Amino acid sequence: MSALAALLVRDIRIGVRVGGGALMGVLFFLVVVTLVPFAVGPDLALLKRIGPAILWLAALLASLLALDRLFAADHEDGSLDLLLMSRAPLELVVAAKGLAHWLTTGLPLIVAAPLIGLLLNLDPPAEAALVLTFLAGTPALTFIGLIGAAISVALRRGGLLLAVLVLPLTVPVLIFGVAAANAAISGPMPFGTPFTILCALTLASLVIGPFAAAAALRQEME
Amino acid sequence: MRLSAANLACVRGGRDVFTGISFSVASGETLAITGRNGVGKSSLLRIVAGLIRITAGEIALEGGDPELTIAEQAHYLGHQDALKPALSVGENLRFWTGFLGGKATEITAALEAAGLHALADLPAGYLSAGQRRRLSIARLLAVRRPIWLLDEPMSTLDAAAQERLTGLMHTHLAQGGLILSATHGTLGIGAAQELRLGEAA
Amino acid sequence: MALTDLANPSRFLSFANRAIPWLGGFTVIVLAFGLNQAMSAPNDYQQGDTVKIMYLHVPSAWLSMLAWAVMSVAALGTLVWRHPLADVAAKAAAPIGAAFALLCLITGSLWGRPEWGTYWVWDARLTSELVLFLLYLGVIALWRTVEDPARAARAAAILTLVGAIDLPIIKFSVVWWNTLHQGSSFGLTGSTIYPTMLIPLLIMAVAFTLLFATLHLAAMRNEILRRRVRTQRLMQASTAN
Amino acid sequence: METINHLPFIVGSYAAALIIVGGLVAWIALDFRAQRRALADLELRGQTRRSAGPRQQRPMEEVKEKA
Repeated sequence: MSALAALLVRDIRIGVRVGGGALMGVLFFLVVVTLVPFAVGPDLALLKRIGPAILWLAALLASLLALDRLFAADHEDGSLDLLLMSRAPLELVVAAKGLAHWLTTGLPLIVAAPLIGLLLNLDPPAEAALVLTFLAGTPALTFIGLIGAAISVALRRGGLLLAVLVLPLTVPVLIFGVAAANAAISGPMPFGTPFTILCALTLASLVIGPFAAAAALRQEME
Repeated sequence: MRLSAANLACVRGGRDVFTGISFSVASGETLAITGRNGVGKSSLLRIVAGLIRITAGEIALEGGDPELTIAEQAHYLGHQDALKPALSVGENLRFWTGFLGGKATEITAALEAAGLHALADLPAGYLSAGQRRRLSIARLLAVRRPIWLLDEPMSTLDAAAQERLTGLMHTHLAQGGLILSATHGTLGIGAAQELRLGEAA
Repeated sequence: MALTDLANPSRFLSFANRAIPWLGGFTVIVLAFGLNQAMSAPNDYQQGDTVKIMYLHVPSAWLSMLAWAVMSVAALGTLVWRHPLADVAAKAAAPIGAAFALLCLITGSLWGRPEWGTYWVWDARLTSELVLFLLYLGVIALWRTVEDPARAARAAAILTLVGAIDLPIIKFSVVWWNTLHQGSSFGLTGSTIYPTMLIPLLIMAVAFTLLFATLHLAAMRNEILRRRVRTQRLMQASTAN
Repeated sequence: METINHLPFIVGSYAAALIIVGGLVAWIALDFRAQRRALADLELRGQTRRSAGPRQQRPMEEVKEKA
């Protein structure tokens, strides 16, 4: 267990140090959201209606952004070899890295979301619903992304491939995340139904992600 | 403790790198793996480390911990140093010690033995190639593992540091450890078996 | 002391050490006077007492642009003369500029709320300030990503100069985009400013400029010290063998 | 009646200014202290390093004797 704690602490440290990507995700999120009104026009009623969708799309892109370095950096400097030789199960090692990544890139998104929501004229209940769906849904994005990061670990254009591989897999999370946020804002569906499905998707990805990523890493090493 | 391999073969990318390799190393012994570039010295070490799947043959360890695999009882010192430039020298070593299950009390002694004690607070990114190598070696000292798998351990080290590493290897052997090392030159260890790859086995 | 003497980091440090307390004290006095004037200024007959927010909003907007101008001049110093002090000046100005751009956005939305009934409207002025804020964050991210300060300085200098050229274009585009979508466009300072409000505003602008000078000087001093720490550590690593 | 309505926004603005400017000042002051401490620490270390120069050689000599 202490091995995993050590890994978690190390990855968080690297994320927040100079050169780390922790705040880059939030910045990307902010820029993407800011660009949307320039494309669709500053109509506040329209922005309010599509606000949750914009924020979810931006969060999806932002949380994938830093993922390509997750295993690739460890692969390049030889750390991955030692992680593979670990006495701790590789699935848990992968999960610890995923958790560290979510804490450094997913969590800041959730903190920033209400502020950025103000730009899209979301009112407090809508903001609360959005934060709740982010909290429930962004771990799924990270843990599905783990699979892509593991598959593309040794590839030159890994980042692009990662996005192409992972984005289709995140479709269900996007559907139910936005549906839950919209349900809380305008109905007609109750918030609970899509939100429960979103939570289920996250729980499933918390299990499937590390197993698939660990399998991919083992194959990659052949 | 005895590590032995019988009739190992390695196929990489559809090419036979080597076939029919056998060796046997006991506690206190060193196996020097030599040969031209590309004969599979690194691959052989990675096979023992469990990082490449065995194509044919088998590896066995007698007298080790039956609960653990060979890789889990081994240290692997590859070409890369497994260090993060953003973390300090001390933080890097502390992480690997924590991750590999060593005791935090060993860290200071390991840094001292590697001659890096004065640099403990510096970012690892500031170190020279030789210093990084020594920090990587400090990992082997901070956590006890009976099997050392060293891939060209002397590269990038200067004469003084090479001598120091030789001393550390002697200590490890005296404590009942065993060493497999890929090398171009000599290891400076008197009684080493030599496994020459790339010649008719 | 001649201006060229300041180009030497050690001389600059001793100058900064002496200047910062005086400059800081002067800033506090002018700021206190400006705030006093602002508080006792009459209210605007249209906007009521929310016009008090103007005394923060407008000087913040001014500083956020001044900081970019300082960074642009420093960027020229970096690219043309390759002077390390220019790198230091550019790096030190970025967080301060970002902070005042943020303050401008916050005060703008708090001012807008009673006027528009919502915290944020994609008003041309606020929107270009938001883009400026994002550019600041980009520059800061760049400084944080490149470990070697000399390399980071050149990259940041190029970005800063491109930004300086692009900012008026952004401003123009945003205004055009905004007028294209008539209806959601509100002016913040629609009414003419009377002298009774203009004088406190000018004093506040001077106070904020002094505040910027103090903070910038102090941040530059920090940056010089940080580089000394870095070089000494690098030396330590290379001599430790 | 309008006056009372607007007061929170004015107070909020000035509070935001206080927090942001105060934060800047605090950050710069703390950074200054940290850098000065790091420099003092390095100087201290530099002195001990110089005086302990010969001692650093010792581990290598021990190794030589063993070999």
